[in-house]
Amino acid sequence: MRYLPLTPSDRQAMLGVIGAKSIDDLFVDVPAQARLDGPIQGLPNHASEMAVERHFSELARKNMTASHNPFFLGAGAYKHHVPASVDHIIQRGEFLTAYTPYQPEIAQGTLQMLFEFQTQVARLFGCDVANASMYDGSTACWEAIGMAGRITKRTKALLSSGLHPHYVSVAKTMAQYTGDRLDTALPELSAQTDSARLLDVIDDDTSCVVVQYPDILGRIEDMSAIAAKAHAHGALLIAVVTEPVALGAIKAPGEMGADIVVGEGQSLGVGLQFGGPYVGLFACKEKFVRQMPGRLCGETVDADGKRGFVLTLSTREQHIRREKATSNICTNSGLCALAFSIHLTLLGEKGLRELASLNHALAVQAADRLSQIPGVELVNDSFFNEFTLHLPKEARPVVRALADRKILGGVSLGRLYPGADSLSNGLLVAVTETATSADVETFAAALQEILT
Amino acid sequence: MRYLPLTPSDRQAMLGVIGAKSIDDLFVDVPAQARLDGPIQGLPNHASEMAVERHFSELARKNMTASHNPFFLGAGAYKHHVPASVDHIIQRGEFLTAYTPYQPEIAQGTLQMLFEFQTQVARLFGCDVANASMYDGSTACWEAIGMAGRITKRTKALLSSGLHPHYVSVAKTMAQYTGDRLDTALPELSAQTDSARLLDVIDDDTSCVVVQYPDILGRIEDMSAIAAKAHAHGALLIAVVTEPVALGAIKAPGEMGADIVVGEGQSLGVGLQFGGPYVGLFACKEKFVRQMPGRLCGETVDADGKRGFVLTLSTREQHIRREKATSNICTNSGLCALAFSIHLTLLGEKGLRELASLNHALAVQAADRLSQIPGVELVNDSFFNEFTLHLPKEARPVVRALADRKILGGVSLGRLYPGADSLSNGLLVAVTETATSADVETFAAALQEILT
Amino acid sequence: LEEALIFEIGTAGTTGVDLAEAPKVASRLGNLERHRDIGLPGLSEPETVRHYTRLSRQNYAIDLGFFPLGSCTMKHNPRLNEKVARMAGFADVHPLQPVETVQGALGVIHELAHWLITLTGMKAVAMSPKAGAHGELCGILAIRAALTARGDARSVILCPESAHGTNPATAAFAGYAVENIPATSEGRVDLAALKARLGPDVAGVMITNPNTCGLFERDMRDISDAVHAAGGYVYCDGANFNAIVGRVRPGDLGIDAMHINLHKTFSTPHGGGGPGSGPVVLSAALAPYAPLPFVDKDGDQYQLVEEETAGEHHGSSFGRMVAFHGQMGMFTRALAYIMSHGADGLRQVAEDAVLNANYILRGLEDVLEAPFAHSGPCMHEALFSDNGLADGYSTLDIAKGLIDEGYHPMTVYFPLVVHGAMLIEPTETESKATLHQFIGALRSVAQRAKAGDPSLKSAPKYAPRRRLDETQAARKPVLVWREPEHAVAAE
Amino acid sequence: LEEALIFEIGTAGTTGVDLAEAPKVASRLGNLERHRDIGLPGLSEPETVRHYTRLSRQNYAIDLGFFPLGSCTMKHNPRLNEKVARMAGFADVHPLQPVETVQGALGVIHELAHWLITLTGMKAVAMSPKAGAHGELCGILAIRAALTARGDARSVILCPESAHGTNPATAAFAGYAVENIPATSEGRVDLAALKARLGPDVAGVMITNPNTCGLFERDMRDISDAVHAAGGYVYCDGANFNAIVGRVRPGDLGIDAMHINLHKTFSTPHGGGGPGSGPVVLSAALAPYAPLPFVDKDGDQYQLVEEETAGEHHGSSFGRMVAFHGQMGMFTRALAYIMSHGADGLRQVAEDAVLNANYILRGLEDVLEAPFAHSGPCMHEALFSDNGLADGYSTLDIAKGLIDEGYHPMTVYFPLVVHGAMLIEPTETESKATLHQFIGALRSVAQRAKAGDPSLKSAPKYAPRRRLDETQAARKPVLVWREPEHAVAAE
Repeated sequence: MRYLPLTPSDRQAMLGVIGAKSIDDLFVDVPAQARLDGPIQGLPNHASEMAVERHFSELARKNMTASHNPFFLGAGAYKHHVPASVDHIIQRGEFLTAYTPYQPEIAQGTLQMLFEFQTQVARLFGCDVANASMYDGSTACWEAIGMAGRITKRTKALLSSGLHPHYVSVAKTMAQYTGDRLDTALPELSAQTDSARLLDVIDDDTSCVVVQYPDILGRIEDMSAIAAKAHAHGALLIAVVTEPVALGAIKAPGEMGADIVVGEGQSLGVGLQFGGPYVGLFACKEKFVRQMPGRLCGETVDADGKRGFVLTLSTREQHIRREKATSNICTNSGLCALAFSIHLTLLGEKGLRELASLNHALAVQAADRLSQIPGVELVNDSFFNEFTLHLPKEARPVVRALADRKILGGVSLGRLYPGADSLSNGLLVAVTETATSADVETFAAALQEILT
Repeated sequence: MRYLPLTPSDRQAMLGVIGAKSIDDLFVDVPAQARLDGPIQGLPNHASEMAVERHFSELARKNMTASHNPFFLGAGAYKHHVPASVDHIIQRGEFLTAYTPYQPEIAQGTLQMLFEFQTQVARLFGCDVANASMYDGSTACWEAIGMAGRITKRTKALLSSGLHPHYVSVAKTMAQYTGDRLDTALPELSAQTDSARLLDVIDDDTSCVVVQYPDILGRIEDMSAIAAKAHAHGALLIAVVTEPVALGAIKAPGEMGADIVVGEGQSLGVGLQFGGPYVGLFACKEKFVRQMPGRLCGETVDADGKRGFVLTLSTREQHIRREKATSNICTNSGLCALAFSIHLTLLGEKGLRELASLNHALAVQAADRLSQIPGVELVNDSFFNEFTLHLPKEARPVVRALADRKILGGVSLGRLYPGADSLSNGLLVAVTETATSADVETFAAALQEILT
Repeated sequence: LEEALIFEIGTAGTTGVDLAEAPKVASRLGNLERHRDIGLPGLSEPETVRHYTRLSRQNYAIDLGFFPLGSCTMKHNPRLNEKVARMAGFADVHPLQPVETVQGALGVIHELAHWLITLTGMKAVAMSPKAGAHGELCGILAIRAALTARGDARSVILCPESAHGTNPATAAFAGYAVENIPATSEGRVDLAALKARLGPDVAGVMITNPNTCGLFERDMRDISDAVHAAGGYVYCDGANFNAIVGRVRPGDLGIDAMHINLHKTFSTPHGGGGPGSGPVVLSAALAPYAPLPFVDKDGDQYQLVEEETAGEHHGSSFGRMVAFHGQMGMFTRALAYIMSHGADGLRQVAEDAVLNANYILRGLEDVLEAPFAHSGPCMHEALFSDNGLADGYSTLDIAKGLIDEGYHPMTVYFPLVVHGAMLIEPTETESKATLHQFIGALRSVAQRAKAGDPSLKSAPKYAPRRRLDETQAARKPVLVWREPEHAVAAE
Repeated sequence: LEEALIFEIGTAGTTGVDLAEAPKVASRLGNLERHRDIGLPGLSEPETVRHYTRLSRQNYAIDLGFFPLGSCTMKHNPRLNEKVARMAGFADVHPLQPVETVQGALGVIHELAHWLITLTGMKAVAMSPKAGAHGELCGILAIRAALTARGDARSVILCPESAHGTNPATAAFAGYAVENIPATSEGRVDLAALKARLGPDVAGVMITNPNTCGLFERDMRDISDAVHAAGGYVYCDGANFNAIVGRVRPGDLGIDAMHINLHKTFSTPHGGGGPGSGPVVLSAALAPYAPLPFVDKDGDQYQLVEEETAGEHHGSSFGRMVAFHGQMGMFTRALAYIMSHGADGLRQVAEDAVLNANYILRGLEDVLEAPFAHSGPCMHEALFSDNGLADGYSTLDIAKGLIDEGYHPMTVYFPLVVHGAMLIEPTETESKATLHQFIGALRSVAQRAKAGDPSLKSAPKYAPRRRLDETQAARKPVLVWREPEHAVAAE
């Protein structure tokens, strides 16, 4: 077997050294009734690399890929073109097969990268500091709510109706156990968000207000007033960014007073990957740093006085604090953070701004084109690269009908909000630099045909 | 432009340091009438990575790939499964983007690998020594003929009719200019090779006899008698191996007395790649080493006495000897040699023998199945993983008809020997470990249908 | 050459990406156009590739050498798995595409689920947890949901002293008080003490088996029976499944929930700290509470059971743990690994892992104290203590000394039940020759620590950095780069 | 840690490949079954990956740092090109498939041919030569074929003293006598001397332009006219095309044939010494003699012109140079590179390459003698001599000293026309900051060589190896590994 270096004669020799007659002697502590005599039944034996590759090829061919079809899905996961050098670098064994950098002398590559990543994320979000990444945006969002609770010692969190429904679900799941109270609502298919509602209910029990920016329907709204009111009541503003490319075109949440900014970093470097692994981004004001969850990389010096980097503030973490830790998290999304950081380094300020402009311009053109279709209305006044259409009929079967024509035509709100009749005609359409005008035209023509 | 680090302000600053007013000042030596004022007309400007990738994707989709269709082509280029780790390793920047190892202190990676490669090739071919690779099998074959001429100081080379016709063509092209005389013939569609003819014509003018093993029709024949007769007349036996995997099952040419063994190494590690780059293998008896063309890597020690490797015997080469060099070659096929060497290391003796057994067994089964088709006859008595069928009609249109059914059903002798009527019904079929029994069945059924 | 930070070498005007020009449109950004600079440096592509290539060479990695990390299972990461995960049909598919367009992707999840269930002898598996600790949370939430469903609020989770820190942290997060279970002198759970503590307030126990001392919990079945009899559930930390895969099915030991670190047992790459993936297998008792979404098979078609469809046959789910469906990229890799080994190979994995660990134990026990070696063979990892080192010499010195010998240190100071613990896990993908060399190197370092060789105190000397000042880093944390206040003079 | 050879760590019984079991058949191997062992060691996959990963780290490479190699153009190798070359539609296609099934592959060849022809202003291009020297041979064979066709046997090829060694070697191979053309004190071809030598026995000249001193041959047009007037042809060694691409078309200079090193100007990776690719552009006079096969376009369909089809419209071809059609994998890479730059970007390539070289020339000419700097700017490379070094110190010492500074040495002792030559080509893909650092490092090493610093003699000290004994290697060549005669004692 190709991954196992021991030969039968090695095994014999080693058993001899150990003083065991057979391998079974080493499993003597397993209760007899739990010992299996041979390979587990009902499972195949080992397969050649060629056979495995062929099996996966066959499965892969059953999926409709984003690159080979007109593609307009978003809703928290965006298709962007990732430069080939990103994947090349993350596949270097020294990054791919390295361990968590607990031994900093031989992990400076990972550590310096994380320090650069933290700085990039903090700057992008307009915050003082950022951590070394979380599992994904949805768990980062929940961790931020928990962190706000620890800081404010309050348990009531107000969630904007524009927050991604999966993020809301994750928070609801967790809140069942922690005793947090969540105030949430369904979004409305209108150009306005529910910021009026939020402003109305912020009170002295509120730990935090959670606002997505741009929101689940693609709308962009100034969060400054919410920040001001929250701060006046001793509450925090948590901003959630699921499309970081937008921040090349619009103000950073930190500029508007957000205390914690979390996000999904998948857009840069990571790719769609059917939902994971992704990379959670987490940034905040400096004064809250000791309440942050997750790993942090910090600068220091070595015994020769040379600059170097280490994981730091680990007294917050589970392996030191055990049941008193700020989080049970033990893993970040290091390799995805690397991909994110490389992509952002390649883009730089100039490239990110150009990429954002390009996304926005193409989305504007597409929105105009699609809303020309009889019966189709554009819900948004404002948007970045994603917007909501109100269709004259239920959107979910329309999406399926488009798929039959090899068009991946957006995400129906029916999929995101099952059972919410008020939203079922909504279709979320994302347009990135990967969509050609021919793609838009194909999509528009098919949509018109399906709707009539 | 993404590959160019200089910014406009860098350029200005550097012109200042140089003391030039503009970039044109640096091109002052170009005659005015040859200077172009702007970008060359009729060519597009720079393109994004995404646009380039898309263009190639579109072109790639116009090709029928070997992996996704029943595939039976050989004739000097074989489809084998290459382990994923091979491609991973050759893409490491330290191998991929390294220079020719002229500075051995910082090129031990390439040099040790070449030393290992040379040893592997020499052992596989049953020879004393091997060089660090050639462009491909066809040029290696010609270089071997040239080398035999230098050793024997004779100019007449006898080429077996079983030598790949492209190899014969290359030799003919070169011989036009060197004054070598080549004695060659068309193969016959029979189980016997032309060794009787060759034995007959070896004489004291003969520099070498060139025999392919297995030959172009897949036949395997003992070369010992030819070697003996050649040696008796002071001539050399050059063996040509276009399918090195065969040597996991059959005797090495060196065992049968070959003085020089050359080959195409594409089968291991390299892949089909529409014909190139491939890797030429070149091995010989130790006594001829100073007449070898191409690079050689040798063992030595460094100033501390540690074992190390260097390019050696470069006094044979063009950069030292100029017009007196053994060859004008200045490049080997280093990265392909690395791929070959890794694949062979993964296989090892055990794996290569198993791979060869598997190829042969599948080929035997396929030959039996295909020759059951009415009117189809198996030409070969002996073969490794490739054999020749005699069809009841011209093979070339049959191959095209098979391609219309998405079956890549072998190489017609009409393609290899245009104009040779005696061969036009011949079809060369290669069967490797990548062909499933379903593939063979699909092929057989389609062939039968086309023939009736 | 030292590698500068991107902020020191990049500029805002440089980019390594070319883009098509944006069409001119009137912007609709809600009057929130960004005016301030972000402060992101750019590098051209050649500079970028070189920066990260050079950085990478400051790392140690499994591709470079042996990683004897107990409890962390650093094993070979096959490149086939990387290739498979990058097939467009998996890498380039959106999680919210209509299920009809992602049948192959759902098939991967379902096939992997089938393997995991069968290998563990359990009833169901929750695939979405994103890491081991996330999986622990999933298991504990399932226990909590099951107890809630029967109206039986309980408040305590029991953990052995030797547990991973994630265990108590997870239990605490789910609202439980955590109490320790003592260990026997043989490094195992004290069954009598456990039984004594069980009662109507105990929701369950969290056990690691094989445990973090590298020993199999001989009494596991009795533990499970006792916990069940007392109305609780048994959670098993699956970090050490590598030792028993294919030889023991946790379901046969009475376990109710166990996470599986795909990056440990099934070799998805650690990637310098993640991403991980932590599917949780569940017993029949807990299966009804598994989180959404999950994949089901209906005839030939795979279905994704989400919030809307769950009601019909999975109404007791405790909810959703993540956006989308989990770590697809890790599923493809793990499944490729599992299929490559097959049922026979996975059994061999456990055998070779245990054989290698015992080879190490035997090769070192005369120079390093092995506190539990007297009680029999270890499983997949060998545990040593710092007893017997010269005064002032510690496990840390041995660890740093190993770096100079060309190895990553073993796991140190864990588990807490042994003083100055050194936990060594060789895994099945190391050769006898590698183990032999490593034993020689560690013997030499251990002897220096016992002899009080002062040069050991300044190790590592041959690493990219000498010992780093972690105290300074924590006292005044510098977590982001800031422009030096006094700009350096121009070139 | 030293990395052993595979023969020292592998065994015949180990394999890193799993295969399906072979069906049982009666063998038909002509009674030539192999009985003797081959002697090939095998390694498991983990051992293999580690062996080659460790080996790779003994190499310097463009991904790690600057390669100032004159005449060898080591520039950034974009990973896009690697990705494109690996698309199944190109990598997984057999060269003898029916042309209907490889239209996209033929399209790549045809598109690249179009770019090469247009960029050079020539009539045709032979795509099949496998490297630069192979391309030279193609060009000289075309010249010979053209002369033969007009019944004008000629016997001499003229080369400048500064030519690459491949030039005379190639001409000799094609049966020509080689004669040198002297150079002027400005490092260029002596036009008067050349004209004086021309005559009915001269088949042609082989010129490198820009030449190997890094200078543009100002008289190129006059040289071409004179050669043509004398009935000969002009071959241009295209190794230095990087300096002029997009700014000068060789066809406008009267050149008849020029090879293009795709791995130099168009950035296909060197790969530690190959594979290269050397297409040859040809003037109208030589185009009819181009080798087979080549790609032609007939309406929408690409055709492959091979032996059988050539007769109709390409009957004068001098024949076939290789099996199959050339270096497809290099064509895809080069075309991706060319399209990425476009006509505007390629012009910028030449400008930046020349700008960078002049920046280096200016930064070093006060510490190293630059023999031709007085005559004006250089093109893409800067040439220095060893004049002025301390007694006993040579170019080699500077080269080895640079290694310790973290750089690959420049090209040394070439061209031969300058004593102790150092030829430095920065290329366009190096940043100003890199050049600045390099100039500083080389200045320091040069000053040590001028001062006679004895420590320089023992450089390199910080490389994987110290200076290697090349004499011993050549005196008694050890080209393959052999089992040590006395087996080492068992462990």
